[in-house]
Amino acid sequence: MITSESPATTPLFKMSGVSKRYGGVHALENAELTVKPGRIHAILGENGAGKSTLIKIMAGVVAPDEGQMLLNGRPVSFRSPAEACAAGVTCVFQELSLIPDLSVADNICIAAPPRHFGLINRKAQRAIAEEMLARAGAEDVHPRALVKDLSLSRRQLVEIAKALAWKPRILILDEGTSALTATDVAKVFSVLRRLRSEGLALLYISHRMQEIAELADECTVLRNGRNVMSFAAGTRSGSEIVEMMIGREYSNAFPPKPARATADTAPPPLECRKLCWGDSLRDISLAVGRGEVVGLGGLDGQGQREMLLALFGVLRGTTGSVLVDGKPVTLTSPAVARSKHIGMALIPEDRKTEGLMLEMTVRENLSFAVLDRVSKGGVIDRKKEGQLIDEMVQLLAIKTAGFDIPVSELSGGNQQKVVIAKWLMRRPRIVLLNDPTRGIDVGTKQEIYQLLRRLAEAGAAILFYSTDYDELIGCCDRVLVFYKGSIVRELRDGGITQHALVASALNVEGEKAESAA
Amino acid sequence: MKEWRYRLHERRGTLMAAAVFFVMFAIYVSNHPAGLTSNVVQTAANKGVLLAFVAMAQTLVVITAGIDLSVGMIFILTNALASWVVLGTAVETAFGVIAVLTTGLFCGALNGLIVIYGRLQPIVATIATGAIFFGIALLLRPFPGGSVNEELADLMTGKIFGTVPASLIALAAIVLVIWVPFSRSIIGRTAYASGSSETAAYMSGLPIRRAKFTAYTLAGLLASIGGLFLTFFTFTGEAALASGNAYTLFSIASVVLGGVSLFGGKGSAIGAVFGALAFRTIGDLLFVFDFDPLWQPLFQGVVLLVAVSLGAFGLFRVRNRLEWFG
Amino acid sequence: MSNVTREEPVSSSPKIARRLDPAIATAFGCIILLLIIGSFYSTSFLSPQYLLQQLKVASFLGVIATGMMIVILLGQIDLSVPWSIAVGGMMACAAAAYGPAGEVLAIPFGIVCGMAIGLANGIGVAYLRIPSMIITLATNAVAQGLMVLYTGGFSPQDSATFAMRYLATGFLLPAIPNAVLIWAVIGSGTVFALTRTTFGRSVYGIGNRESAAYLSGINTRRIVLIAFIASGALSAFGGALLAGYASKAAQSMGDAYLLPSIAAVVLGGTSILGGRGSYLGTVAGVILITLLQSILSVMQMPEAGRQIIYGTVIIAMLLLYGRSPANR
Amino acid sequence: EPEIVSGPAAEAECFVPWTAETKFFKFPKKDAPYRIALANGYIANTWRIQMIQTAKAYASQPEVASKLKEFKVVSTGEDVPAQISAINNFIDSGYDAIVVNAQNPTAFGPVIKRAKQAGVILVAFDNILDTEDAINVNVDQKGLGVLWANWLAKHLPDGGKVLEVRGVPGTSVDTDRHNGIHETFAATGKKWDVVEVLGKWDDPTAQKATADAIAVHKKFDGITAQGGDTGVVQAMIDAGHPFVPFGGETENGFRKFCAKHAAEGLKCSSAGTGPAQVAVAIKTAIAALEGQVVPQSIKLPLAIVEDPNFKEGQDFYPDQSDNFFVGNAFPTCGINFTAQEIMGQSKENQ
Ligand SMILES: Nc1ncnc2c1ncn2[C@@H]1O[C@H](COP(=O)(O)OP(=O)(O)OP(=O)(O)O)[C@@H](O)[C@H]1O
Ligand SMILES: Nc1ncnc2c1ncn2[C@@H]1O[C@H](COP(=O)(O)OP(=O)(O)OP(=O)(O)O)[C@@H](O)[C@H]1O
Ligand SMILES: [Mg+2]
Ligand SMILES: [Mg+2]
Repeated sequence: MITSESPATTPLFKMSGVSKRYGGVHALENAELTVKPGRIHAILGENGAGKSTLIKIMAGVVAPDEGQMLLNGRPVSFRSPAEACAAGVTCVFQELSLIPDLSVADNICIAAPPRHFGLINRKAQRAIAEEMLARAGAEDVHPRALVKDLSLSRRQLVEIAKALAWKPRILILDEGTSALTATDVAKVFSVLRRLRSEGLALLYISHRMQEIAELADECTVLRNGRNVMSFAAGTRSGSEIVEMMIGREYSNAFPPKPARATADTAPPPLECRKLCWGDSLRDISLAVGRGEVVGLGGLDGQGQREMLLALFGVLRGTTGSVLVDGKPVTLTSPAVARSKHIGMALIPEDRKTEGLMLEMTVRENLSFAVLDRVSKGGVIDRKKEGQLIDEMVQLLAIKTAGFDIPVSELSGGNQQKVVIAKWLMRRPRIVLLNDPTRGIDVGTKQEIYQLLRRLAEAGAAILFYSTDYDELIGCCDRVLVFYKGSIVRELRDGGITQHALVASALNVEGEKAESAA
Repeated sequence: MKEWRYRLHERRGTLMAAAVFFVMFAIYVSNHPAGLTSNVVQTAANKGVLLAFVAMAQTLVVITAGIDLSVGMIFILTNALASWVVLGTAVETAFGVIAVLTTGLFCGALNGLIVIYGRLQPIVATIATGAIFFGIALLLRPFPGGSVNEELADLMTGKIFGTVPASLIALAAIVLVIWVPFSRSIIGRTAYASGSSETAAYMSGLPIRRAKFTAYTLAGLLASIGGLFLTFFTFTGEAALASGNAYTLFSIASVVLGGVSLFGGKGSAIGAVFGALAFRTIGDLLFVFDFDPLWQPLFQGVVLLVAVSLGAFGLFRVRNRLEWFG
Repeated sequence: MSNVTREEPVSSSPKIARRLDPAIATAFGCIILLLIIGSFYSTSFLSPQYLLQQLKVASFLGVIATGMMIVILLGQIDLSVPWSIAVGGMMACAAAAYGPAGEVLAIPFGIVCGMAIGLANGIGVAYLRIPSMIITLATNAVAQGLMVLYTGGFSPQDSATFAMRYLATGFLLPAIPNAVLIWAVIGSGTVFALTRTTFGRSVYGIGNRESAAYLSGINTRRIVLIAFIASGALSAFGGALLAGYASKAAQSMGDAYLLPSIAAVVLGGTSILGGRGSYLGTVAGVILITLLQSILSVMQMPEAGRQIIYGTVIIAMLLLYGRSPANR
Repeated sequence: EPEIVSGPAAEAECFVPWTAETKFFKFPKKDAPYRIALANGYIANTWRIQMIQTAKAYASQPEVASKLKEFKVVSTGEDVPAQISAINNFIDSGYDAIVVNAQNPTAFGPVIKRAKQAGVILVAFDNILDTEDAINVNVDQKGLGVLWANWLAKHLPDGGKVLEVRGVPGTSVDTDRHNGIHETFAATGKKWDVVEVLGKWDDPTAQKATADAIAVHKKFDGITAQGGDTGVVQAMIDAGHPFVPFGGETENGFRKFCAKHAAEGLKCSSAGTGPAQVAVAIKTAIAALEGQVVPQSIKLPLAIVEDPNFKEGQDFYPDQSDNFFVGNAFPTCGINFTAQEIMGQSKENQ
């Protein structure tokens, strides 16, 4: 069926009717994808649209439930990443697959190191590593350095170099630039362009529309696991593409923001001045008022997480001051941060490692953060615990078959609700949220937005980090945009738009100013 | 950073262990009534090498983020076996040696099978196999006794050219023949990788099970080489429960002193060898300093406590407390 | 998409029949099997006298394994148990040398000494983050050194006090040895602590996910510290009871309890990685190990055979129910 | 090195040859003062600590101290190679004599060779060496078994059911005592039903094993135990087992029980040798260095106390620890420490 096409546009790889389900979630449904050599193919979609799932299937990490894949016209199915790589399909994953305790050179050649007499030839390996690092534009990374000692952006480049060592025909980058600075991004782009000219097929996933406009030859948009459309780059406007990705009006999803009382003379519940922590936080000053929802924006990894962790007492060696209700406080641990006179709560980013004890019961998880309140002299008052839990479960409409089943048996969204509920039980006055809606379905998201608003109305001060711009737009009274550990811009009310967020996140003006200086 | 700095960094644990050992040994020798004679070195070497083999064995398993609490018992079992079979003519002796090493390999492989395919936690699985190995050792040697080809034994525990202890040469040879190829092979690298991050290793398509199995099996082999040397050193076999347990525990201490992380993925058997030699020198220090005999066990305990606490200093560099939890 | 249908949220905990943990069921099954096998050798194995005797002997291991279990639930291990036992027994007896006050304070003093060892372990693990396997090994060596020094230097008194003897061998209730009562009391205390107190919840939480527990505002370091102190205290109390049982304390009295206490906990279904396990399982594990040792001893099985059977039984049982889930 | 001579030994009443065939050594005379070392293995039990205290006390007695330039003690723990290395180190450092409590009797072949070459005198005691090239200071372990069995045979003229609580399996001491018991029983021609359990010379272990055995076998007519005897009696009391004749070791606690319950049927033979054998070993080493004739293998007298002769304050000490071994004097060698003297003495030294 592909014979009639000219060689230049002959698909190298074709995927059709591919579906993948995780429990009740359709991560992919009937997905189609055609990849041609010498082209950069962008895949677009919201968080959770199924992009990563799609390329994991291509790369042999995940087995599809149905559908078929053709490589050079021949049906293939990969049982492991190694098989896919050997066939020429190599992926740079969103979660890095580097081994922290091994050197860069070891990592680059991990799967098929050069050998003589059966042993790894380190000289040859070194040569390969240097070559690949150069191709990936990371000449400054020493091949003997240990991966765990590298910064995140260097690791990304090493990951690309590692992929190149496979001599792939199809190279996939899943948000391969999300942690990179603009200069590094430019470097990677030139590398990618060169690879394109060498005839590789490139699949590129990114949330940065700008990059896609600059780089892509073709685009495919996914939404809720389905193909929306494939088209040649430049044939659709940016806003059309966003429309396709989102496919709905966002205003509906969010509760209305109340008009803010203007003159609140009381000291703000949370304020910090000149907060610094290494390179990740530089002179951060901000204040969150009663009933206010303040968003943290910007690209991922610009210091937003560190900001929340610093406030919650997790980081050592922070400088600057934090004031709660106008009084300076010293935050040395989460135990202090949650204490009565401070009343902070942090909804963590990764519920599996930071939020829940997966093997413990729903009850135990829910009451974990309020153990001090439901107990007397260290003995848990089961009745009081039960009441509180009942209330909270009602409030958040958590769907569970009972309180005494392991929380791991709940669906992801309900697990996330448990994490939130466990903190709401403390009735916190300051709520820090670290990207709480990741991997959660739309309905649950809406409930969470409403809850946020209700909390704010009840007087809480809320600091809300999200990687999803729509959420920031829909939920926040103000958004502070982070860039390289500093707040570069404050957006308020009507000023919080997709464009403003993206522009300030990339620090377009700032970069320009920097390069001009 | 300069190239040499990376080399230094890569080997920091090993170099630290070596430095600790050399300092301790220098203190020991300079206070020894006989001074630095080849006899003194030979005595220290013969004693140190035994633990060094067991510590190397432990290292292989620890690198994969496992632990082998049966190494001491494999050591004892192969000692008991060697005292029966490493005897007679050169050919018979050679077969005896092969039988001993094969037994060690087999014990290690059994651990590997149980841990990898039985999916049991290494701590408990190897406690249990350790009991079995010890039981077999007792069957072989209900009473201490037996003998060994004394020519071979003298050769292996003697001196070459009248100066260099043969046991050290043997240790170096084993490092060259087993450890170096292992650490430079794909299997060895996989062992490191799976100890460092099993998910990343899987994502990179590495043969994880094969690597772990090899690590456990080679650990058995190395422990049996230790058992063989114990036989050369003592001329007998003995199923001593206490020494079996002691060598297991000492091997863990040596591995930690040698800069190998108990969480896996980091360290080298050469470091563990120096760790073992340093650990043994702690005992030797008793000899040169005039401790009241009743204070000796306390002294050894305190030195061990201090040595293992040294590693904690890295902790104060951690700036994100979440990193405590690995 | 806004009209998401929702089930009625569950209001109160439904009475889900508590699933009997297969590990515990298997362990109790093995106990019965052992007794049946034993009864072919001699029907005395089924006599109440023998069973009570076993229960009494198991109590000592039970008390010690209780401390080990708390530490294992955290995902740690305590290798200083042998000399914590010896320290407990010896120091309790030593205190008795100091007049009537010493007699009274003997057991508490022994326990306090055990707690000191636990404190050192706890500081090492919780605050210095030294792997528990290695710090407890070192404190064990230090404790041994101290006891050798003490025995040689202080003409020690090592006879158990009346109270120790009474607790270990006396009868408060007819037919039920006090040791068993003590184990029952400590056991129910532990069950209560593990299931009904904030401490217990925190222990399981830390064993499951230390980072999540920390971020929930639990003072994880303090909990770990307390757990190690508890382990030291229980080992030392076990030592005091053993001294009472034998009427005297001796240096080597703890050697035989390290591996059995770990084995008992793990055979009872507690995960060596922490976070999972119930005390009932540990009870089963303790009885199983004690019974196995006793039956092999009475059958005059040679030591070699005992070790082999012992190891094989542990592996066989763990293969039955102790396997970690297959990954991928 | 040593000249093989014919007896008798210098202090014939102390240096008693093991058998009529025992060789006698005469080492070349060296001039005092001497450097003597004690290479101990395991240290963490009362017996060993008592032994080391005795050695120190003996070496500091004026007439002994005057002959010594240095007396050094090293305990290497349970690891045989460590002990071998310690002895090698003593040899290399030029000590004149080394006294050893060997961790394994068969493992010291290479050391013995080396000592011989260097002209160093090796004297082993307690756990002796399997060799004719070093001096062994021996306790007649088998004789002890014979003694106990004879005691039981005397009290049970028709044979009967006997509980034998053994020691640490695999050690020669355990095997010798066991063989002594069984050969003696066999020689009586009566019917003996011996139930063996392992007590490991340890009170709690022995107590547990005894309790189990009583629970299963209900009643024994006699008991013999190699160690942990206090625990064995305790187990009998706990189980309400009637008191029966008992052949056992010399622990103070055991003797206390024997004295207290003799009237109820606990007829004891308590025999053994205490930790003071180290003093005999040192004495032998000095004698050998002085060029006196000493047997290659010395037989220590057993300290025996049998029923009705248990005397308070001499054979047992009611106020003292249960743990120490009372049979600790060798009057024929002029060594007269009581155990509690040893332990008490260094308290004042501290
Ligand atoms: N291992 C898994 N188990 C359960 N659900 C999963 C799993 N992996 C993905 N999902 C679900 O499948 C859906 C698609 O996920 P996928 O990772 O492909 O999204 P994505 O488009 O890559 O999003 P992002 O832009 O955030 O990376 C999501 O709803 C996600 O929650
Ligand atoms: N772990 C490593 N990562 C990257 N390059 C390495 C590594 N080990 C060695 N090399 C490089 O490989 C080349 C030769 O390897 P070789 O095994 O001889 O190492 P080397 O430089 O002699 O260091 P070593 O001291 O480890 O042997 C050298 O250029 C060296 O820098
Ligand atoms: Mg993704
Ligand atoms: Mg080199």
